[in-house]
Amino acid sequence: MSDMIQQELPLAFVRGEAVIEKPQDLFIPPDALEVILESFEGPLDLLLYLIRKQKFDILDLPIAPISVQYMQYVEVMKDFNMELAAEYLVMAAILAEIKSRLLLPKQVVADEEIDPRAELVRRLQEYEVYKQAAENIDELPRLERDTYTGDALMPEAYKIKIQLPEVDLNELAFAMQNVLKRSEAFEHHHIQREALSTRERMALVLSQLQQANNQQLDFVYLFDVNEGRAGVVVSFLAILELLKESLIKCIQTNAFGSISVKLA
Amino acid sequence: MENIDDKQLVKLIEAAVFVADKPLSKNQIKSTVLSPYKVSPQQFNRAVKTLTDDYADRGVAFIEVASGYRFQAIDAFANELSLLFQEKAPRYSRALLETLALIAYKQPITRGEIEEIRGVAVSSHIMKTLQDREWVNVVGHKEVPGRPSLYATTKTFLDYFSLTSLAQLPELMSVPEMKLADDLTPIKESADSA
Amino acid sequence: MENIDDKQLVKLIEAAVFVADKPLSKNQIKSTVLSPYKVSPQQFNRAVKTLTDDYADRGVAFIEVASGYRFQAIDAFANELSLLFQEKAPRYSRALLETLALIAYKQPITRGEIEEIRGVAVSSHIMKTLQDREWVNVVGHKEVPGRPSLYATTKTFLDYFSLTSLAQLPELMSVPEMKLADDLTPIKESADSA
Repeated sequence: MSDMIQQELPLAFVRGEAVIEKPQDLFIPPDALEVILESFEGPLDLLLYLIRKQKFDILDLPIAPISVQYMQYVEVMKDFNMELAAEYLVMAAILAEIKSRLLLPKQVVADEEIDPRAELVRRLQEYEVYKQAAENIDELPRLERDTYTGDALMPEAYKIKIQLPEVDLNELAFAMQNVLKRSEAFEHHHIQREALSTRERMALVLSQLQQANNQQLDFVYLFDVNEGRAGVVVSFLAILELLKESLIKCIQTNAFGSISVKLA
Repeated sequence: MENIDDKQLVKLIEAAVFVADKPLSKNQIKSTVLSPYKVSPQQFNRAVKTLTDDYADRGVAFIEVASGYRFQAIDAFANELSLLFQEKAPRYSRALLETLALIAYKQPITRGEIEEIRGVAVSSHIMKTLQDREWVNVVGHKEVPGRPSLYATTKTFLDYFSLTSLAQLPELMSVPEMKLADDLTPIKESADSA
Repeated sequence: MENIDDKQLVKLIEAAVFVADKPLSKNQIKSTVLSPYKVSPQQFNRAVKTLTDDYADRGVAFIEVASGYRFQAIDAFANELSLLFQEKAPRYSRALLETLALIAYKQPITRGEIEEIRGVAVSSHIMKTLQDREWVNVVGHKEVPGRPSLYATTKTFLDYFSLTSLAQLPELMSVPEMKLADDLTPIKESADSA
C-alpha cells in the first residue's frame, strides 16, 4: 500500500532533483523512515548501518555506493525537515573528499601513501566497538529491571543510637575562662571568691539527701572519717553553708540527742 | 495460568517479600507476583510454613505482621544493629559548654545565677540536654522566692572526663580578684587522703 | 572485645546486610556491628562463604558487589517481581548507553573525547542523567586548554550492574587489524560484488 504511494511521490530531493526511485536496498515507508533516521546515533552510526546492510566489510569501505546512499538518507532527513545535525553534513564532506582522492591517479611512490579511507575506517571500527559495548552493558542484569534489592525490618528491640558530641576537658575550662573574662566586663556582677571544695561538698550533701528520698539522714552519715580531718571540716562547712542558705534543715529532738538532716 | 512447583513458589514468595518495601499481604502476593500462576491456598500456606521454618534459626526471621509478611532481623542483635545507623549529634554550642562549666565550677548553682554570670538567658533546651546526658542534675532548691532548682554535676560527668573528683578540674588561669585555683587545695588533700 | 562463635557471626552479618539499604563493605561491617567482637579475617571470610552457600539456592542471594555485600532477589523472577512495582524500570537511550560505555571502558575521558568517538555531540542532559544516577562523576580536569572535566564511573555504577570491578565488564569486541584492500580503484566493482 504505502509502496504504491511511494511510487508516485518523490521520496526526496537530492541537489534539487526529485528522487523518485527508492535508494537501493531501502524499502521503508516514509513515516517509518523518519523514525529510523531519528534512531541513528549520528553519521558514523548511519554509515555502519549502510555498510552492514549491504553486507560489506568495514575494511572494504566501498566509498562510491556508500556515499550515494548516505547522501540519499541525508536528503531524506532534510526533506522531512528533521533537524539535521551538522555532523551529518561534515561526514558528507568527508565522504566526498575521500571519493575525489580515490579518483585521482595513484601515485607511483606509494610507499608512504596513506589510504584516504584509513581515518574513516579507523573511526568506524572504533565507534562500532563502543556501540557493541553499549549493547552489552544494556544486556547486563541490572537493578530495577533484572535484579531487585530489598531489606529487612530492624529488630523489635532496636533503638536508634545517637552518637553524642564529644567534649574535651580543656574545652570546658576554656568555656569557664571565657565566662569569667566576660563577667569581669560586667562590673556590677561582682563574683565572690568561692570555696570550691565546700561548694562540691554542698552538692554532695544535697544529692545524698535527695537519694534518701527527702527522708532525714543522720548527721553523722554525712561525714566520711576516711577523708581525714580536712574532709570532715569541708563537710561541716558545707552543712553550715547549706543551713545558712536554708537549703537543709537540722533537727535535734532532744538535747544532746542525734541530729538528723533533711532537705528544707 | 501455569503451575508452579513448591520449591519455586517458596523462592518467589521469598524474593517478593524481600524486595517489597512494606509488608506484603497474602492477597498482594497473589495479585502480583503469583498472578501468572495457579496456586491453591494449601500450596500457599505450605510455602509460608517452609519459609518460616527455613528462617527459624537465622539472623533474620520471616514473620507475619498485621499487614502481611516481612523479613525482620532478630532481636538478639538489636544492640549490634543499632551501631549500623548511628547518627552523629551536632557539636555542643558555646552556650551549653559555658553553662556546663559554670555548673561544674560553681555548683550548686541556680539557672538564675548562671544567667546572671553569663549575662544572657539559658535555654531550657540546654538544661535538658545536660540532664539527658546525665552530666547535671538537680540537687535541691534554693530557699528564695520561686525555690529555683540547684544544679550540680554528677558522677557520670566525672566519669566522662575521667576525673575522680571535681578537684581535678583544670585550674583556671588566674583572673584578677578571682583565685579559684587556690581554693582547690583542700579538696586535693582530702582526695589524696581518701 | 568478646569472641563470637562462627554460627553467631554468620547470623550477625546476615542480619546487618539484610537490614541495610545499601551494600555493606567488609570495613563497614567490622567497624559497626562487629566492633564489640574479636573477629579474625579468616573467621570473617568463613562466615561470608557460609552465607553465600546458604543462599545459593534460594529466592534471594548473598552477593558481593563493588561497594560491599548485599542480598538481592534472583534474576529468574525478574518478570514476576516487576509486577510488584507500579513504575516500569527506566529505559536508557542508545546515546546514553554509548556515552556510559565510553566512560566505563575509556575512563578517565572528557566529553570532547566521547564526542569524537561517537561522531556526534553529547547532550548535557545525558551527562546530567549519568551524574544524577551517580554512575559517573568528575574525577579531575584534563590539562589542555579549557581544562575539560574528566569523567569516570563510580561504585554505584558497578553496584547497579551487580559487578565488583571494572574488570568484570563484558570484553570489548576485537577489531580486525586495518588492512585496507590496496586496490583503490575498483569502486564500481566492490559495489557490484555486494
